[in-house]
Amino acid sequence: MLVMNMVQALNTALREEMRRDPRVVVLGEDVGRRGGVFLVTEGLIDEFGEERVIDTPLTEMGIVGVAIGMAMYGLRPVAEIQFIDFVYEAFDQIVSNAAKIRYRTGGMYSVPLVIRGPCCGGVKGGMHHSQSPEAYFGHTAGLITVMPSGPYDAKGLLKSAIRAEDPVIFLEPKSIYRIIREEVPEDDYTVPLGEGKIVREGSDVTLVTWGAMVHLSLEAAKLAAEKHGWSVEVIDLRTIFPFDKDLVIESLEKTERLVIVHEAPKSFGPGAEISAYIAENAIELLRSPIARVTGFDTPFPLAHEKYYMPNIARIYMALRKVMEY
Amino acid sequence: MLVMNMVQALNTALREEMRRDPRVVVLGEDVGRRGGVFLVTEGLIDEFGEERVIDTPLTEMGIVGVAIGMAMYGLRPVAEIQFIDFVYEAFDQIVSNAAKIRYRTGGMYSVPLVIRGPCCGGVKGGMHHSQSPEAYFGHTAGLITVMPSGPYDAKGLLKSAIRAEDPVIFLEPKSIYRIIREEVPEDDYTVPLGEGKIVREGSDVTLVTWGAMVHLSLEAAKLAAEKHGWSVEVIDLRTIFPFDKDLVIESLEKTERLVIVHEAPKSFGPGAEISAYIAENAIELLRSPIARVTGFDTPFPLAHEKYYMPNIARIYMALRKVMEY
Amino acid sequence: MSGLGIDRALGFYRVIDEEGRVVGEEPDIPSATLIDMYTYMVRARILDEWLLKLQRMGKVAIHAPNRGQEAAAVGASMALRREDWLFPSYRELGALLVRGMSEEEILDRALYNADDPLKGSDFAIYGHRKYNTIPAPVPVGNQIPHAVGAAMAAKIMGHDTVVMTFFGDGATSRGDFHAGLNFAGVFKAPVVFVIQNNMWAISVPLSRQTKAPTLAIKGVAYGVPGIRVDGNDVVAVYRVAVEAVNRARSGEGPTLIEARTYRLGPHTTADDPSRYRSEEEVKKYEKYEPIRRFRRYLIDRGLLDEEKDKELWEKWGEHTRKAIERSLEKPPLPVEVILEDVYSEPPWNLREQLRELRESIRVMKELGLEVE
Amino acid sequence: MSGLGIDRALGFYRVIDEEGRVVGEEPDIPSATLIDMYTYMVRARILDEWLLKLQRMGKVAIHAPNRGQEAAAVGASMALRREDWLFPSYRELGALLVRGMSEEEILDRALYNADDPLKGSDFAIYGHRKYNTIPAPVPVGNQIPHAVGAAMAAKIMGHDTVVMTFFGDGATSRGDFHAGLNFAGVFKAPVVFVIQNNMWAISVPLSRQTKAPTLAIKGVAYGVPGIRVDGNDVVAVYRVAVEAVNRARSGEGPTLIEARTYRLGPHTTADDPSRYRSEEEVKKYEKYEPIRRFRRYLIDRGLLDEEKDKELWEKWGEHTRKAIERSLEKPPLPVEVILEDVYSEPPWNLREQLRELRESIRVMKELGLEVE
Ligand SMILES: Cc1ncc(C[n+]2csc(CCOP(=O)(O)OP(=O)(O)O)c2C)c(N)n1
Ligand SMILES: Cc1ncc(C[n+]2csc(CCOP(=O)(O)OP(=O)(O)O)c2C)c(N)n1
Ligand SMILES: [Mg+2]
Ligand SMILES: [Mg+2]
Repeated sequence: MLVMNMVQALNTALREEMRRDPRVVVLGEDVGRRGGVFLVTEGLIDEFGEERVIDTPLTEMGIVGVAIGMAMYGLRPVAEIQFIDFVYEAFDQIVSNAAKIRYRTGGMYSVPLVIRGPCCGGVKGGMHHSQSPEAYFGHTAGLITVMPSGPYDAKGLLKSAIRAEDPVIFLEPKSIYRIIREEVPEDDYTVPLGEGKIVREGSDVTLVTWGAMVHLSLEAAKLAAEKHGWSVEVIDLRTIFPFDKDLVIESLEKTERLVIVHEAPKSFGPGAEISAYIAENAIELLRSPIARVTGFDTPFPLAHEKYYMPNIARIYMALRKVMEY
Repeated sequence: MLVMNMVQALNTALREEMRRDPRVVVLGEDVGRRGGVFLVTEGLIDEFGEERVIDTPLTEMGIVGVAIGMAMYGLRPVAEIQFIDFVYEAFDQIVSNAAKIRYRTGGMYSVPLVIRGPCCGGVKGGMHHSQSPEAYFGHTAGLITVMPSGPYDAKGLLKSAIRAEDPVIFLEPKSIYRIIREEVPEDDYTVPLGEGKIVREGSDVTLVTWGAMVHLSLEAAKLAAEKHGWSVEVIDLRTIFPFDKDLVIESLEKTERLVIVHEAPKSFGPGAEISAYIAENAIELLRSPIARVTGFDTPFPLAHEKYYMPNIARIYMALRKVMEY
Repeated sequence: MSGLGIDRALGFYRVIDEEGRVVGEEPDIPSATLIDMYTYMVRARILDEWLLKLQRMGKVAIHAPNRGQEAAAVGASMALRREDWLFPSYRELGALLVRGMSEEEILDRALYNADDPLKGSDFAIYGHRKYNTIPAPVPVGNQIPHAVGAAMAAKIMGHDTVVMTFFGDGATSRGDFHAGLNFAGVFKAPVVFVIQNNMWAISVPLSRQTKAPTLAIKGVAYGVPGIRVDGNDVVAVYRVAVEAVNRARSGEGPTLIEARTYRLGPHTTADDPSRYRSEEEVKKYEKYEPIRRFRRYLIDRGLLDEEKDKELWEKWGEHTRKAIERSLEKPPLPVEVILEDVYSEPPWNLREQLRELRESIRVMKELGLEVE
Repeated sequence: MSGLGIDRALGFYRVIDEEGRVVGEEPDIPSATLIDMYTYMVRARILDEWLLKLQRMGKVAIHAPNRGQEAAAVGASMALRREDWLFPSYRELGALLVRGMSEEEILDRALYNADDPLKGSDFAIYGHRKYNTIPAPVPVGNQIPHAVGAAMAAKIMGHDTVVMTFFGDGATSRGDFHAGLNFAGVFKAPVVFVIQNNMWAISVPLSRQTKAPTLAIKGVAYGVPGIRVDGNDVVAVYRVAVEAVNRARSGEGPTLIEARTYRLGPHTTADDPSRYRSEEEVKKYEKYEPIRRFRRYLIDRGLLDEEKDKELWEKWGEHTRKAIERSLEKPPLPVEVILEDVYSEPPWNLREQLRELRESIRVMKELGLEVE
């Protein structure tokens, strides 16, 4: 098995899927010779040529709109948004079309499209290179929204996304593109969409999170264990919608306490749904409030991003709140 | 006092504000001679001329993008989106600019802009003439999102929106444009942003809702009272974000039960935030799950919309769930 | 300069004038094709009028009248092969018929009865996979990049499919138009863009939509040849479309056709055009109405006479009435369709919501509430 | 045809060639203005090089080098009056200086220290209300409709303000460009669009951006006159911009200027251009570099000599170094700024979150966690 970082794992997934299935094409700004600004598509143009690795004009609306037409016709496009913060020009095409074409056509047409791009903060990217927009997509019926937290999942989830019959928004936390290295099997494997994963077992409190926050949450869990002996179960949701509600509920049956950690702003954020789902369907399990640790309700700042994003202190505060309730 | 419907109330608010403040201009598709497809801007072009009542080319991105520049320069534009379902082409301009310009410029520039348009279902409008997108806006820091449920509030809230120093998304439930008539003062009054209103007092369960669902919820409350003697307190939130959390909490202190009703799809929907806020800050008040009655997680259908939208049966089911828990 | 194709983009190509007289050379189109064109236009007109009536009767949610624009829809779409793909807008009944949809199929859709292939998802949109005709998105212009993407895909897959898309003058202002045309130019996509320039976008006249001298000239901004044609002259539209389809099929790339026409009716059944345009203007354009003028041409050429014409109208009138009867008799869609086709497989949230829907129907009955 | 202005949109207007020789008639621009132009370009170059160094030193988050593009930014913005509004992009240091920003103000911003007027909100953007120069949105092209809206507002309010906006060749593909140009054309907005066509959008060459023969010709699609100019010839850019600003101010509407230039450096400090373009290409364009050629012209005209030139570079080099020293010494922004300026007044959620932020700082200390 090779040890890879997430960029390499994603690159491998694309390469393998493009070899396996001639319908898979990649398109976006700078995905060709440049290999993408983070090099996720590096080298693909050499192997698959300009017809399947397509440098596009600078319009996200065009990239997604055209990719939708490609998918309807029979290709399996993977559209790169250079930074996911720029996806909003394509929002109409995503919400009004990618998400709705199957429904609109009574199931006659589908849009097997992956829209992928780097998301989230932690690299001093400022307000337009740091966003976590998963709540917008989670609220859009017809989409599947995914965010891996490491190389192994990244490869397996991207393969599932490419093979899915429905549009998938694939968010890649850029702050961990290169710093987490893992063994990644060279053979073909997939990680199923819709399944979360317990990344640390625990019995006192369930911490639900995803993306780069998984690693921070694990650190906070360790700290809580060391300092107070609290046993924190950390769930990496992986698929943000439809999320693995059973895994969360099973965990809560044991822990009876819930903390949700995400980078996106708090209000109307992705954590709200997880909280509301539990408050609607399993409130009897809870013995304390559901705490959220999130980005603040502001644009993502360049200055002091470590204070803006969830950090260990803030996660610790939330754990303390639910444990000492 | 005159008795008016909501269209007339909105028209009056625009007219009065345009008379009061020469900086107020109206722009959008068909807002001039046509008076808007629902006649909300009827007659304004006759009084204020083509310079202040501006028929635009067919691009929501352009309407909002240009209106932002107008607002930065010193006007108070009111941009009409013909149906709010078409706002998504403007999403980049709204999320990346209207909402962020104050922050981006360290407070040097602001965007006193109102984006208004008909929303929501109930008129057999199908998937692109029926949507309730308030969650997208609620999740966008920098915006204020409003939805009135009747003529009086419509006039007062629109005036507040026009006078606000921040961008306001003003959603008008088109199914009640003409069917609800109320006394509307002829003088200048405003309804403050951020304040909800108890529209029916009760002691057993708090029902939080807004827009056209207020009226349906009142019917359901009546039914519940008649059938079971349950006393349902109905709160019309009016401002969806920042919502009147104090009013909700005060009500829950009395009722200890919460039902949220909205037309928007459920998952990651606006009700999730209200639920999550309570589960985080006032869970001890609750004696039963927080129930949500919402649009289903699908595009808005043309067929059978009465079953898609919350209806009395579904609200009743939720009340029963929390009362019989 | 001619490399930019500016002359044709500023011109106004016509073959048959408003009196039915040939301008320039006689069209070398087989008589049967000419009669087909006429027949499709007649069928479209009959159906259009019925949809208006059905809307007034409350059977159809909304209808966007085609009156006056039949030539553009029929002429352009007749240039396609069956395997080609069409992305229409919402005002091309004629094109749907050309593609092979029957009146009944269109009516099942308009009435969203149990046979509606789109399962009641939206109003005023039509199409079917078996005719490679894609139901339009209602947001104006959304289909333009889809058409380009489909054309690019066909090229990548080595098919010789050509893709055509229709849209209105208003749609040229949308970002989708800009993105679609630009991609088509850059990637030489085998796609034909047909603007139905009917002079109005609801109440917004062309002069408020753009200051460009024509819409066809917009192709210059994308390296896409533009051709302006009399959109009420079915033969002119057909010829230009054949040329564009051939260009596309032979790998020479996209063409932008501006079919200059006029919407004689209201924007939709919900519109009141007297608010924004004069009766005189409409009267003026009535004289360019495409069916009458083409009929005159066919009669002058001896391909049709008053008698045959009357029979044609009667035949398709009867055909359409019968289709309506059948469509009206069909049962409504089952309620549960509203939860179908969101994903290839319903995830847990939709399964939960299906239970909620079923329960709500039971409770409605229990409460004695009106069921639709 | 000349009504469409096609000749100038396809042309390539220049006054001074790459050897510093006058092409056509001698510019009738006051000597002091010419020296100002040169000085701004020199200052921009010095600052640009320092920002690169500061980025490498880890003091500046990212920098988009201006090298090779100074003439377009300086020449165009010098056509504005102080009361006019400028919406720059992220590659116009020269224009910021022309507008009156000092090196120190720009550096405070780049270093986001306590004096940063944008309070650390984003990187690589500059501007200040007191100079009517609006900090750019990072999403490419977003500012284009803002500029048009501001120009429309000025017109509505009866001001004779002209608005100018800069953007790149890549930006012409965005919906914002389409919407902005179209509105400007329809409403005759007093706005001047300046495309810095530097031939690349990161790694995407112009030929992949559009198949239009030039970018200026895109104006035809909007009824906006387009002018193509040698963007490395500061005098040519200035003259064309003066003409456009005058047109705008006198109510004749917008102009689209394509300043054809070349980005000699990487896209940003995060880019590696060797992946997508050859050294030879860059070398070829080095010879069109705008400062050297303008210097040669000024020396030939006797407005400058080697000695004075050296002094100029030294003076502004020293000026800039001092500004850097001062900027680097300033304290960082207080942490709480991250919660400011979201609304005119913070609503309850931000007040709650401010408490959370303060508490988190306390807890960090309590836990002995590293504080930034
Ligand atoms: C994005 C969007 N905005 C607004 C509308 C509402 N609307 C429906 S049709 C129409 C005018 C379209 O004009 P045009 O493109 O010229 O087509 P026509 O109706 O004249 O055939 C408008 C504004 C819409 N459907 N989509
Ligand atoms: C909407 C959007 N998409 C992508 C990017 C990432 N990006 C930053 S600059 C750039 C290229 C811009 O090219 P151009 O407009 O020619 O300006 P230049 O950098 O050459 O000055 C890209 C793709 C962005 N900032 N905004
Ligand atoms: Mg039209
Ligand atoms: Mg460029």
